[in-house]
Amino acid sequence: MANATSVTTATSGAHAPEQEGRIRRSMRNDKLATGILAAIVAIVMLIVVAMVAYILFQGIGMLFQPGFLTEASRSNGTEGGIAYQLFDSFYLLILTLIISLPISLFGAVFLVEYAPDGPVTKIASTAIETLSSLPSIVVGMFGFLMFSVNFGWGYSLISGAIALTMFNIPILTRVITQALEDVPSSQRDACLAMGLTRWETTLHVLIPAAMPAIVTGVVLSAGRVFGEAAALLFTSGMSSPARLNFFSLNFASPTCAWNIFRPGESLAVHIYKIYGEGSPEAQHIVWGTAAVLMICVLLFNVLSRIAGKALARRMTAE
Amino acid sequence: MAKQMPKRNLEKVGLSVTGACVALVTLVVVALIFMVAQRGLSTFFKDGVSIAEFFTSTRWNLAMTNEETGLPFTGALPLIVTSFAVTIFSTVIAVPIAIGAAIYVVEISPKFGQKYFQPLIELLVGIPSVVFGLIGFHVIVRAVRVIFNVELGLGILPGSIVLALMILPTITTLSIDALRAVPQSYREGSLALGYTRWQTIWHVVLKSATPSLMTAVILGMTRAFGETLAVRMVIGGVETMPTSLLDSASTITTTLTTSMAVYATGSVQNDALWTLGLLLMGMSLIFIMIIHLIGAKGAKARG
Amino acid sequence: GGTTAPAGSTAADAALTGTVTYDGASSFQALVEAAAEQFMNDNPDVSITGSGNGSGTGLTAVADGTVNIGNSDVFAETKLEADQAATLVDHEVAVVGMGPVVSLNVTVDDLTLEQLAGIFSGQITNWSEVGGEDAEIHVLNRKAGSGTRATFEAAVFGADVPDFAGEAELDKSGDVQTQLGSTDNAISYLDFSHFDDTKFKAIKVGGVEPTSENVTDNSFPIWATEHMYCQEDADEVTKAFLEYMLSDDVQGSLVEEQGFIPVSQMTVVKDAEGNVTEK
Amino acid sequence: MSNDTDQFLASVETSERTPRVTGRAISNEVMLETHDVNVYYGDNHALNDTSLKFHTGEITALIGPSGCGKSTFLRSLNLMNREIRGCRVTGEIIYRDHNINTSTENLYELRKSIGMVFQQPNPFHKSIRENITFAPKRHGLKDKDALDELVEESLRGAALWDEVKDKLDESAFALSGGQQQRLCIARTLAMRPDVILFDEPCSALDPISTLAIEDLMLSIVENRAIVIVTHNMEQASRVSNRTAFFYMGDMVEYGETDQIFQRPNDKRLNDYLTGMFS
Amino acid sequence: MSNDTDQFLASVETSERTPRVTGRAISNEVMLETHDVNVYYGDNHALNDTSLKFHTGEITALIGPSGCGKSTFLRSLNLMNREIRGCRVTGEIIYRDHNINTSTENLYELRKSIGMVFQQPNPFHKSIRENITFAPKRHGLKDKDALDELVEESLRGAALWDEVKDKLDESAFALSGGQQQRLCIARTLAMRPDVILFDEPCSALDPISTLAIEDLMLSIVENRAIVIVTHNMEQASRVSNRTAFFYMGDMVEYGETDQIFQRPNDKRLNDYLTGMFS
Ligand SMILES: Nc1ncnc2c1ncn2[C@@H]1O[C@H](COP(=O)(O)OP(=O)(O)OP(=O)(O)O)[C@@H](O)[C@H]1O
Ligand SMILES: Nc1ncnc2c1ncn2[C@@H]1O[C@H](COP(=O)(O)OP(=O)(O)OP(=O)(O)O)[C@@H](O)[C@H]1O
Ligand SMILES: [Mg+2]
Ligand SMILES: [Mg+2]
Repeated sequence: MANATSVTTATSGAHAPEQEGRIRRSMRNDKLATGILAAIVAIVMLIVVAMVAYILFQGIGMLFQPGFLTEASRSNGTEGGIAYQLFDSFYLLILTLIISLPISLFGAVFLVEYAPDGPVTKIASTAIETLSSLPSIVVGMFGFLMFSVNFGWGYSLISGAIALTMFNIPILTRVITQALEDVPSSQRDACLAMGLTRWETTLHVLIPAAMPAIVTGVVLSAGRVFGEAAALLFTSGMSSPARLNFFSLNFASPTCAWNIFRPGESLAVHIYKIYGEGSPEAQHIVWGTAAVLMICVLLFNVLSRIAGKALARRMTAE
Repeated sequence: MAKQMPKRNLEKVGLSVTGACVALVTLVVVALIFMVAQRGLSTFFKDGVSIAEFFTSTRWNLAMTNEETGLPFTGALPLIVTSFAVTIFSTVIAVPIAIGAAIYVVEISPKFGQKYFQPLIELLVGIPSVVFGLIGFHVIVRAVRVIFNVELGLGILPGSIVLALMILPTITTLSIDALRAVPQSYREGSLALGYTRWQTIWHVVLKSATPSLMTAVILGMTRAFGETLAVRMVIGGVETMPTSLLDSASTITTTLTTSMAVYATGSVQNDALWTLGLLLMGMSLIFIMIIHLIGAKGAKARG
Repeated sequence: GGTTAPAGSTAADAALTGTVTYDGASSFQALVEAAAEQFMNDNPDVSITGSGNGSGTGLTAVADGTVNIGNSDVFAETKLEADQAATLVDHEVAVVGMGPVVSLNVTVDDLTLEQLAGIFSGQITNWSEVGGEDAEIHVLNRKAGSGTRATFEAAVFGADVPDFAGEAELDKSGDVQTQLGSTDNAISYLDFSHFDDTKFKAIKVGGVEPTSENVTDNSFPIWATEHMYCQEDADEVTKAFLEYMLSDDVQGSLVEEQGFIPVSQMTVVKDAEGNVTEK
Repeated sequence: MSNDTDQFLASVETSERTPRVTGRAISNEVMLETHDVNVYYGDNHALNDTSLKFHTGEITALIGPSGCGKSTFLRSLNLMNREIRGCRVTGEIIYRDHNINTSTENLYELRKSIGMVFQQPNPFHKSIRENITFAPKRHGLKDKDALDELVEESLRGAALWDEVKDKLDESAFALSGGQQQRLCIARTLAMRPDVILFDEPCSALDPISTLAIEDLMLSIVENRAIVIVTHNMEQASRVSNRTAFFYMGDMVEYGETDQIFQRPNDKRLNDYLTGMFS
Repeated sequence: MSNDTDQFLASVETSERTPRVTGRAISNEVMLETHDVNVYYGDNHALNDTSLKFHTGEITALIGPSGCGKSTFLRSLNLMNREIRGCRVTGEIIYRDHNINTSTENLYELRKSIGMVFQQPNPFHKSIRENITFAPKRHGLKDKDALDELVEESLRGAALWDEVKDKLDESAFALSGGQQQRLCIARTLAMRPDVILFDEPCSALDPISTLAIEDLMLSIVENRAIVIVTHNMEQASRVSNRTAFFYMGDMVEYGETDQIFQRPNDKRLNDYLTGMFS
C-alpha cells in the first residue's frame, strides 16, 4: 500500500514488486487449494464406488447359484440359501412401515399444524430428537426388555418391528414435517379462508401436495430400516424357524410365515451371525447376502428418486 | 348437508388423532429413558456395585467373581476410554475429508456436486453397518496387518477407520447444507473487495458457517459413539485398557452386543450391562445438548 | 444332512401334533436343527422351531416357560438360581470335545495342561518356552461367558480361572477359524467339529490326540456335555422330541455326522462341579 | 399465457386506460365495519385502534408502507389471524349487524361469507374443476349437476370460462399466473361471499394480467364489498372508491380515493405518495 | 437502532428534503465507460449492446422493471459476473483508458478500484474493526497505526464513526440494518475505490436509514463515479445526476435525471414512470 495516503491515486497502474508477488501467491494458493479439494472429492467417490463394486463383485456370483435365493439356510446359516432371511427382511420392513408410517405422519401433522407453542410441543419434539440420537443397540435393549421379556413376546418379528419403528419414527417424522412445512403456506391459507378446518386442509391439500417428498423420504428410510441389525439382535432374534409355511393361515403357528410372534432373522443380522465362519461355503453365503442387501438398498435409493420425481411431475402438470 | 360432521368437531377429531400419536411417541421415549435408567442404576443401588469403581476401575470381567465383594468385575473405564478413542479418531479422520468435499461441492463445482457427488454420498448413508463391518473385517483389517506389520490387525485403528467411513456421509451432507446456507451476499461482499476464491472460502464462508459445521461434526460423533456391529467386527473385543491403537479393545457398544444375551435378566452382570446402556443414552443426550447450545449461541451471535 | 428315515418309529408317533420351541446355545444348534428336521419328516403335524441366542438366554427362557426347551453347553446350575435350576429336567444329548489349535507355522505339536495354563494365563509368552521357535505367542480367546471358553478353562485351570483376555476375544468358532488361518504364531481352542487342517492344526494335549475315542474315556480331558433342558411338566410333544434326541435315530448317526460324540459312547460322566467319574 | 395475453391486450387497447371508477363513494350501505380493532403478535402491538367501514358495491383500498399492518388488518376481517399462533385481535368486527370477533363465532361459516384472495396465485394441486368444487363439496354440496353449474358460474364470474372450459380436468398448474389468480377468485366466488378481501393480488403478475384482475374486481363488486391491499398507488386510484392509509400500525387517513390522492391531509401520507419511503 | 434514528432524524429535519442535486450533469470527465456490452447467462441473452458513460463526481442511476438487466449490467462493471458459472460478458469496458474485459485483467486488483455495495447489508461475522481492515490486511497493509487510521477515516467517510467509535471490537451484527449498510460502504471506502457500484442499497432499509445512505452517497461522490441501481424513482431523482432506463435487456433511454423524469421520450419509460408495471 505505497499509495495509502492519497485517496484518489489509482491502484490499477504499476504495483510494487512485493505486492505483485503476494497477489501471485494468493492466486497460487487458490489453485493449490482447489486441487487438494478436488483430490479429496475424487478419493471419496473412489471409496464409495470401490466399496459397492467390491461387494457386488464378491457376492454377485452367489445370486446365480441355484437355490441361494429360494432355499432355507441349514447348519445355523452356514449352508443352504437365504430365502427366509430375505422374506423376513421384507416382512419386518412392511410391519415396521405399517406401524411407523401412520404414527409419524400424524405426529408430523400435529407438530406442523396443531402444536400449541409451549411446553407440550417442546417436550414432544425433544422426545423425538432424543429418540433419533439414541444408539440402535439401546433401542434394541429396550425392545428386548419391554416387548420380549415384559410383554412375553420373546424373540419375535413384532418385537423387532417395534424396535425398528422406534428407530424409524424420528427419521420419518423429520422427513414428513419438512415436507409439510415446504408446502407453501399459501395453500393452507387458501383452504382456511374458504371455511375449511385444518384437518380437512391437511388431509386433502397439504398431504397430497407434500406427497412426492413424503414418498421419497419413506422409501429412503426403508433402506435404512432394511439394513439395520443391532436393534434386532435381541428383539427378533438371530435365526428364522427351520421351516416356514407360506400358505398357512394359522397365524398362531410358529411355522406360519406370517405369524408375527415367531422369531425371524433379517439379512443384516444373518451377515453378522455368520461373517466370521471360516468355511468357504459360509463365506460365499456372507458375500452373497451382502450383495443382496446392497442391491436392495440401491433399489430403495433409486426407487425413491424415481417415485418422488414421477409424483412431482404428475402433480405440477399432466 | 345433514350428514356432514360439524366443522368444529371435525377439528377436534384431527387434534386428538394427531395429538395421540405424538403423545404415544413421547410416552415410549419417556418409558425408555425411565427403564434404562432404572435398570442401569440398580447396579449401584440394588446390587451394591460402587459407582467410583465402575467408572475408575480398569478390570471388566463379568464371568469372574471378585473375591472381596462377591460381585463380578465391573470396571468400565477401558470400555469408556475405547468408546471415546474410536469416536475421536474417526472424527479426526472424517472431518477434514468431509468438510473438504463439502467445500468443493458447494463452492467450486456445485453442478457436479448436485448431479454426481451428492447421490453417491447418499448411497454411502444407505449402506448397512454390517456391510461396513464386513469390508472392515476383510479389507481394512488386512491392510492394517500389512501396513503396520502386526499379526492380528484388530483394534482401535481399524475401528476408527470403519467408523470414519460411516460418519463421512453424515458430516458431508450436513456440511454441504451448512455451506449452502451461507448467504451468497457474504461471498459477493468478499469477492467485491478483491479476494480470491480461496480467501473468501477460508475467511468468510467457513467462518460464518462454523456453528452449523460444528453441529454436523457432533452429529457425526453421536453416530460414531453409538455404532455397534461394524465396530464389533473389527475391534477384537478384549475388554482391557487399550495401550495402543493396534491392540484389540472393546467399546461400550461392542461389549453390550456380545454379552447382553449371555446373562439372564435381573442378574448383577445383566444390570451392569444396562448401566453401560444408560451410559450410552446419557452420552447421546449430552451430544444433543451440545448441539442445542451451539444453536443457541449461533442464534445469539447473529443478533 | 443325510436323512435316513428310520423304520419303526413312524407308526408309533404318527398321532403326535403340536409345536416345540427351543432357544439357547448356538454351538450345537445345527445338531438340534438337523434332528428336528428328521423328526418333523416323521411327524408331519409337529413343528419344531427355535434359535441360538446363547446358553444363558435359553436357560432363562425355558425356566420362564417362554420356550419348551433350553439348549445349553453348561449346567443350568451355573447360570440360574439353584431353585430355578431345580425345576428343570436335564437331557445330555451329546458330548463335545475341544482341543487347542495353533497356526500352521507353529512347530510345537504337543502341550501339557500346565503349559496350556501358562499360555492362557499370560505367563508363557514365547513359543521357545514350550519348545518352539523364538516367537511371541498370540493368544486368541473366546468371549468371556461363552460356553466354549468356560469348558476350556474348567479343564485347564479347574476352579481358579485367571483374569487374562488374550489378544482378542472372538465371538464364534468361525471367527477363530478365520483369524487363526490368517495369523502366524497364534493359539486358540476349538471344538472338534471346527477343526480344519488346511488353515491351522490341532495339537496333542499331554501326548494324547484330540479324537473322539480319547474323549470317551477322559484320556483327552477337554470336553463338555451338551444339555437340553425342559420343565418337569413338559407336554407330550416336547418329551417325545427329547426322547427322540436320545434315541438311536439321533445318537446313532446324526450326532457323529455333526461332529459330536454320542453320550452313549462315553464311559465317564462329568457333574456340574466338573468332577469326572466312571459311569 | 399467450391466450390470456391476447385477450386482455385487446381490452387494454380499447379501454385506453381511462380511470374506470370515479374514486368517489357510491353507496351508504355498510356491509362490514370495525370498531377499535387492535392486533397483537405476542408482545408486538401491530395494529392500533382501527375503525373502518366497508360499503356494499364499493372497493376500498388499503395502502401504506411495508410492515404498516395492512395485511394484519385485512386478515383480522375474516378472522384468519386466529390461525397464527400468538396473534390476538381485540375490538369489534361487525358483519351484518353482529360482532364476529367472539370466541363462539362459527369461523367456518363466516369464512364462506368473507372470502379472501392472496398475493401469490395459490391454486391447489388439483384439476381446475376440483379447485372450484373442493370447498363446496367439503361444505356438503354433493349433487353433481349443481356442482357443474357452480363451476361454470364461478368461472364465468371470474372471466375465465372461455379460456378453460375445454380443459376443466387438467391441472390448475398448467395455467398462466394471471389465469391462476382468476381461478383463485373463481374459487372464492363459488362460495358466494358477501365480502372479498384481496391482499396485493397483482404483485406477482405482469401488467396485462394486472389489468385483467382489476377489470374483474370491478365486475364482481356489485352487491358485495371488496377490500384490496396494494402497494401500487396507480392501482389503488384506478379501482377503489375509498382508500385508507396505514402507517406503522395506525390507520392515519381514510376518505374517498380522489381526496386521498389529490388532497392528502396527513403529512406522512403526503410523504408516502411522493415516494419518500420505498 | 434508536441512535441511528435520532441522528438522522435531525439531519432529515434540517435538510428539509430539498432536492440535493440538480439532476443535471456536472462533469465531463469520464471515469468508466462501456461499449456494446452483452451479457449471456448460458443461452439466455440477458443484456443487449449496452454503451454507457460514467462521469467523475457524478451519480448515475439505473432504473427499470424487475428482471430488465440492471443488476446484470452493474455486476459486469467490476467483472463480478465472472463468478457466476455460465455467465459470459462481451464488449468493452473501459476503465482509465484501458479495456478491463480481458482474460488477462487482474480481477482482484480491479475490484479494489471498483467497489460494490449490495442490496442486503452483508458485513462479515467479525468485529466492526476487522470488517474494515480485513481486506486491506489481505492486500498487504500490516502496519497497526496505518490500519487504525484507515478504520477511522473510512468510518468517518461513511458517517458512522461517531456511532461506533466506542465499540469497534464488537460484532458487526450488533449494528442496525442502516448502520450495517454504512459499515459495508466504509469497508468499500477503505479500499479507496474510484468507482462504487450500489445495487439497490436501500431496499432493505427503513426510510430514515435510506436518507442517511443517500446523504452519504452525495458526500463521497467527489473525485469518484457512483452507479446506483434503484427501484425507487424518488430516490433516483433525489440523488442522481444522470439516469439510464433499462427494459427487457435493452438500455432504452439515457440522459440527465431531470429530463428522464420530466420529459421521457420513450413510451415504455413513460409507462414505467406512471406505474403501469408494479
Ligand atoms: N405472523 C406474524 N408474527 C409476528 N409478527 C407479524 C406477523 N405478521 C406480521 N407481523 C408484524 O406485524 C406488523 C405488520 O405486518 P403486516 O404483514 O400487516 O404488514 P403489511 O402492511 O402487510 O406489509 P407488507 O406491505 O410488507 O405486506 C409488522 O411489524 C410485522 O413484523
Ligand atoms: N445468476 C443468473 N443465472 C441465470 N440467469 C440470471 C442470473 N441472474 C440474472 N439472470 C437473468 O438475467 C435477467 C436480468 O436479471 P437482473 O438480475 O439483471 O435483473 P434486475 O434488473 O436487476 O432485476 P431486479 O430489479 O429484480 O433486481 C433476468 O431475466 C434473470 O432471469
Ligand atoms: Mg402484507
Ligand atoms: Mg437486481
